Amino acid sequence: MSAQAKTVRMTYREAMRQAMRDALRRDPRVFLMGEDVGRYGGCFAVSKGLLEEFGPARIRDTPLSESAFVGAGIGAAMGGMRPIVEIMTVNFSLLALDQIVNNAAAILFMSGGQFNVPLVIRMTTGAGRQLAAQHSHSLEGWYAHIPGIKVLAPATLEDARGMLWTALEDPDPVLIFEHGSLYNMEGELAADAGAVDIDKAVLRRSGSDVSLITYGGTLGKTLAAAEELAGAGISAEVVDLRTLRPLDTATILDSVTRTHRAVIVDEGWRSGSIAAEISARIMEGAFYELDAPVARVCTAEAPMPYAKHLEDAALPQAPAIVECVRAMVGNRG
Amino acid sequence: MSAQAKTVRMTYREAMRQAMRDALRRDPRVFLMGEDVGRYGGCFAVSKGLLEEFGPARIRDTPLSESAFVGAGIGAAMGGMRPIVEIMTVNFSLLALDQIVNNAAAILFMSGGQFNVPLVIRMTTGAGRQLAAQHSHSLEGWYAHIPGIKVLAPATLEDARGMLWTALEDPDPVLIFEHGSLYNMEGELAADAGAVDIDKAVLRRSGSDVSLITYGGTLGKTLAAAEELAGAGISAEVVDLRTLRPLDTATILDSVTRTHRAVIVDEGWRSGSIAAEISARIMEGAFYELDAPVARVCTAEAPMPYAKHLEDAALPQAPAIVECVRAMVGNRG
Amino acid sequence: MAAPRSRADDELRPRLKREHALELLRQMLRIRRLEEKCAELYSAAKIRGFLHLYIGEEAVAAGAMQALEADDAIVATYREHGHALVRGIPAEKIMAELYGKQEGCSRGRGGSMHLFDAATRFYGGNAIVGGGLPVAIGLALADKLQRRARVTACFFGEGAVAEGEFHESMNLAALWKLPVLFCCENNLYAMGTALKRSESEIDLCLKATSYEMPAWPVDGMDVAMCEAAARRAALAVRSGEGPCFLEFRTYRFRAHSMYDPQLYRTKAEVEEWKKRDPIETFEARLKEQGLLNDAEVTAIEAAVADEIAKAVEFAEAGTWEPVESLTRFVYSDRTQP
Amino acid sequence: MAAPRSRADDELRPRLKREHALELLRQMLRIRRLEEKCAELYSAAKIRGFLHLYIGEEAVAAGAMQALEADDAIVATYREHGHALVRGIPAEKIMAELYGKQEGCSRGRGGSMHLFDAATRFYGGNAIVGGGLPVAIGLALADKLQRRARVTACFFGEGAVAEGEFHESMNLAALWKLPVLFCCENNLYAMGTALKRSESEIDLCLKATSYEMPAWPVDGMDVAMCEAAARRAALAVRSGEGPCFLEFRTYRFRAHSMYDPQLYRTKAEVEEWKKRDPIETFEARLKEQGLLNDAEVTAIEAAVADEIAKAVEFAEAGTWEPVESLTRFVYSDRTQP
Ligand SMILES: Cc1ncc(C[n+]2csc(CCOP(=O)(O)OP(=O)(O)O)c2C)c(N)n1
Ligand SMILES: Cc1ncc(C[n+]2csc(CCOP(=O)(O)OP(=O)(O)O)c2C)c(N)n1
Ligand SMILES: [Mg+2]
Ligand SMILES: [Mg+2]
Repeated sequence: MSAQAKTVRMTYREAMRQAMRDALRRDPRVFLMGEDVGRYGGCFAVSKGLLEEFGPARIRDTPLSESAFVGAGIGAAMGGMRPIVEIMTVNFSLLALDQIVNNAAAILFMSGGQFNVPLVIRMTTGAGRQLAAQHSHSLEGWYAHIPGIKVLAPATLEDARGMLWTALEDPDPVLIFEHGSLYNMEGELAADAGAVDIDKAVLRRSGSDVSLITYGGTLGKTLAAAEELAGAGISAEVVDLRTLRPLDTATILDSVTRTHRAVIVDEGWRSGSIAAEISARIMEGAFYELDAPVARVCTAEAPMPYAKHLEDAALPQAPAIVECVRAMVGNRG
Repeated sequence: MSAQAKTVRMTYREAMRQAMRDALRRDPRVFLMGEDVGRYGGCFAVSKGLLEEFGPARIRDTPLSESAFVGAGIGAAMGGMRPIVEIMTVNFSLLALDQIVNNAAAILFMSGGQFNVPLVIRMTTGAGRQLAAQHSHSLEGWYAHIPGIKVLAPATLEDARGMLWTALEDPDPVLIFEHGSLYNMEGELAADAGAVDIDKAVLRRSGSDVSLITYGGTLGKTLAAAEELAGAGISAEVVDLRTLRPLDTATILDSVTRTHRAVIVDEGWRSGSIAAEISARIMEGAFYELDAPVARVCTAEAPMPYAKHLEDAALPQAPAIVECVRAMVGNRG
Repeated sequence: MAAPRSRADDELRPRLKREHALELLRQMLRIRRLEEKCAELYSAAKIRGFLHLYIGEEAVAAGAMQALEADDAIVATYREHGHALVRGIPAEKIMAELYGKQEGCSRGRGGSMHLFDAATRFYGGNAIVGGGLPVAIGLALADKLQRRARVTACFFGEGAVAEGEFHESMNLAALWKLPVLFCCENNLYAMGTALKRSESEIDLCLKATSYEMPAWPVDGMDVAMCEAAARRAALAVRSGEGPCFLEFRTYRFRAHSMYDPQLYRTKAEVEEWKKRDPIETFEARLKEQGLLNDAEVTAIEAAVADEIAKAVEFAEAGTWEPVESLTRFVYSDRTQP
Repeated sequence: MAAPRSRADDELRPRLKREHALELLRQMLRIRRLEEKCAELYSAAKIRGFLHLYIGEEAVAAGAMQALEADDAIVATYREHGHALVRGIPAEKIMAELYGKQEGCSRGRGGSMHLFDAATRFYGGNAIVGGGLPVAIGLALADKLQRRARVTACFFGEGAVAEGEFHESMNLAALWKLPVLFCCENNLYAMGTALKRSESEIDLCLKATSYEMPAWPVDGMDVAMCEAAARRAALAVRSGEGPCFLEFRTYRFRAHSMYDPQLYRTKAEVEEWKKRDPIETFEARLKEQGLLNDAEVTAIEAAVADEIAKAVEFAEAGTWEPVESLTRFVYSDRTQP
């Protein structure tokens, strides 16, 4: 965005809301459906005000029936609508997983290309607010295992504002994971911000000693770590994956080929994480470029504890990233 | 097993059935519950005859209510029983995933160690029988992402016979994945076969040029590939993981440290597979031992097609393993 | 209690026009003969995977489908050959699908359990029990939001009633007054599990009542009754009164799928039900009423046999999708709108 | 329709013994004062995460819990402070849990939504709506299989009725005649969603009827009624007649959780319900009947205040679990049987 461009200050939450408002105004086929998206104003206030503007037919409060209303989104999409289904948090999406895996992701293929499912599912993900074991999952990397769906993780205002647009134009099901800790993040956004591509990872910071690869809720911590590393004379590049399925392998390999080292930062549990997939892809595509084994900074493999100090210890934090990189690169300070 | 030991000939299905019969006789707290385990004799005839021997209180046919009967297994386990819950196939387990992730895997932790869940869940997994997109998943590697559960994949008669025993003695939830293509596999089993450990991967074949790492339904194909490679002068070691969570990293690294090369064979979809996790662990633990990047032979990233030739093409097959190893090792023949 | 059985049902039977009666008979015969052929082809290993036959239940699909218009939608289960055929998917495309050929209605990717057809708005073929219901809700929601007076007919077995998704869907449909026609095919068994072993309350219409949804039981062995009930229900649904639930009481004459020793029921029970064979009884009734003669039956049978033979020929002549296109349609071709 | 309201309910009220009446009042007050303190501590950032208060609904837990024996089991939701407290988890262990201290009843790992206690067979504290029901079924199944005449009481909000798991569990319990006491706390809202916007049929007892399960509504603002209904139901459940469903009609006076502008209901509606405050009305009635005087109220309040103050002290003095044990109890310690 050019320095002259007019910007407005807003939160990630507002950017997301604007994106929805925009979509609802632009396309009469778009509607929003989910628990408490209407009268309550959205569990995290993302959809606040939309009911008043668009009415209950298009801002539909649902009963607590995750499987049915996600499935209804699939059917409505096939019936010519462009539904945005909000699942309050990723934890509850487990109740709708059959619909996502066995219908949304499979119908186009099973039907030999006859029926596509232009459905967008939004959900909050992640920990950090002491919500304990059943409300703190980061399963976006897990979802990225499923062929047939796309998985987005907007980490910036631009992406919060723009990814929904692109997702709604996609003929196939797209899942958008919004990290709960981002909603209050404030920043400047181009007044005319609109659709963004969802195919490319981007460098949020350039560097030459190590590639820090991350997405979503851990981007901020990773950037903080890079800043601290810079102070110690280590130049870290930060790759924001943005889309977890399909992964932009080219950008990852390109970065690693330049830095020769990589650390993946991921709020998912370590074993079977998207971080493992990225490590494997670097193994397969840039093995001979590596000066050191790729490392991962992930969440401890435990259900999330309630107590703050334990939750903090369980999650990837900037100091752990810094330490991991220092061990890999050697002290330069 | 010593050469003198008395053996009996049986199928994997019978070994599994004997394991259940044995458990039911040994421990009055054990019962079996699932769809059609009783009167129908089990969808894959595994539980045939058990209803007659143990009666309907212990061999419980359930309604089509995956979430409720899996959850009931959790409750019954906490109530002092040792339930074996059968989910007909892994595909239907998606309907019970909330119970597995948010209750079975989390209650011990959430309760601060007060309530453990000694539950065993058995399910059929895998493709190869033209059952198409909704009945052909291999999600055991995906389940291995969840802390709090253990994930077993018996690939041999011994393990089919013995893993259930050990699983039932485990204080925590254990998921056993039985590949559908194995039920008819016949072989010799020690007449007194019993419990086996579930902590260790094992070498099913020793070799020095490359480690082929696999488990469950692809063990046979991998052994066939190793045999073919032997003919071409390439000595392949075959590691059967047996347990996917927790992974026996030591055995994997030990093998790779000797062979300096590894190919992981896994019926899961490639991205986010357990194969990725293994690749990442080798990266982290044996990077400097590697003569070549670790490779993966996985299932094509698509819902499973019905047509036989397409299904065959989608799945990992012995020729693809051979080709992958040849490319890595170079031709020796 | 369930809505009282309407008199209209009984009154309709004698009023069946001759051509229409023959058409119903023909449709049932098409299903029966197609599936008999399928069983044969399964033994010959031409068809693989799971194959669930509808034999014995033909009256339900043949009757209910009469109530649907061309732009209505259908969602069905893995036991859907009959629905697909009566709905209008050509027998040859169905047979080619069962062969796994790319000329099949799902390009050979779906097989028996996943017949799809955009032309007739046939949305599968779902192999997850209960999995089709939420999708049907959504199709109906799209119609409601777009103010189209269409019906979405959703077929499922009585086994699905135990699934949570059934209840969530029933509630959502009734709450939002969606134009869904729930067609429960109660054949008394879910694989080997008798209804009384899977439901504490076996009057399934009571489930609908607990959602304030109109519901009534239908004799699923009587094609005229099936049609009448479906017409009545579809009329209500189409006119915006909200969803309806029909419980078709029927029976499957064959195994659940191809391997099934049927230990869970007696031969005598099956024989008892076979006396109510929907095709034989209907034929007999039509003859009794002088609406049908032997020559006509022979002619219909011949035409059906011909159709099936051609379908098999078509499937045999079909081609295999190139392996190179294996991952096509995981996502839409970018050319797609 | 729902089972007719029993006369026993109305007859019981006057027969309340004085000590018992005071005990009921005391239990309700314990909940109220504990939670008022929680709200305060939340503002002071001593308690974090989600905090769901039960204020207004105290009669349900206080009343229903009277029907349970020491070896019965309880499964509850994230709104479970009241149930935990009346069941017998010491206030100090609850408060320490809310603080996240290792002296808490779940070692500080569960927090407000996950109170657990083996000693009182309190199986949580489940934060997935509907997620506790299958577990309750299983606990009851274990009792049935082991021929123990125990009851498992399962508490959940009316919002759970829309979840598939509710229906699967109701059916399973009724089908297998399991000793489960389903306690539906109908406070009319699930977060911001009014019952009439989430259920097509709002008479919740009809849901139970569709499983052939006895069910009746209870005035959830009247602690004596709550007790009476629970006793009657628990008696039936314990004697092996199978599950019972109680719909407690109640109201939450506070926000759903701590942040909630309550746009979905009017102040007037809340005020109307507050006139039926279960504590105030019960106190007034007891006084009217001469069973209670001001001095006694003061004494009870003082004792409760003391208990709560001690609980806060205990929590404040509590310690943090060492970070090193973060992954402990992901799996059982191997020493465990
Ligand atoms: C969720 C789920 N669980 C289990 C199965 C396995 N299964 C396939 S068909 C069937 C029986 C279904 O019975 P019903 O719904 O009555 O239909 P019918 O086969 O009698 O037509 C079962 C258990 C499945 N396909 N989906
Ligand atoms: C499966 C699931 N979906 C959504 C939520 C988010 N949520 C938490 S409480 C709640 C409302 C539940 O209402 P109700 O069951 O009536 O209980 P109440 O809070 O009124 O006691 C919702 C939607 C959840 N916890 N679980
Ligand atoms: Mg059936
Ligand atoms: Mg409520």
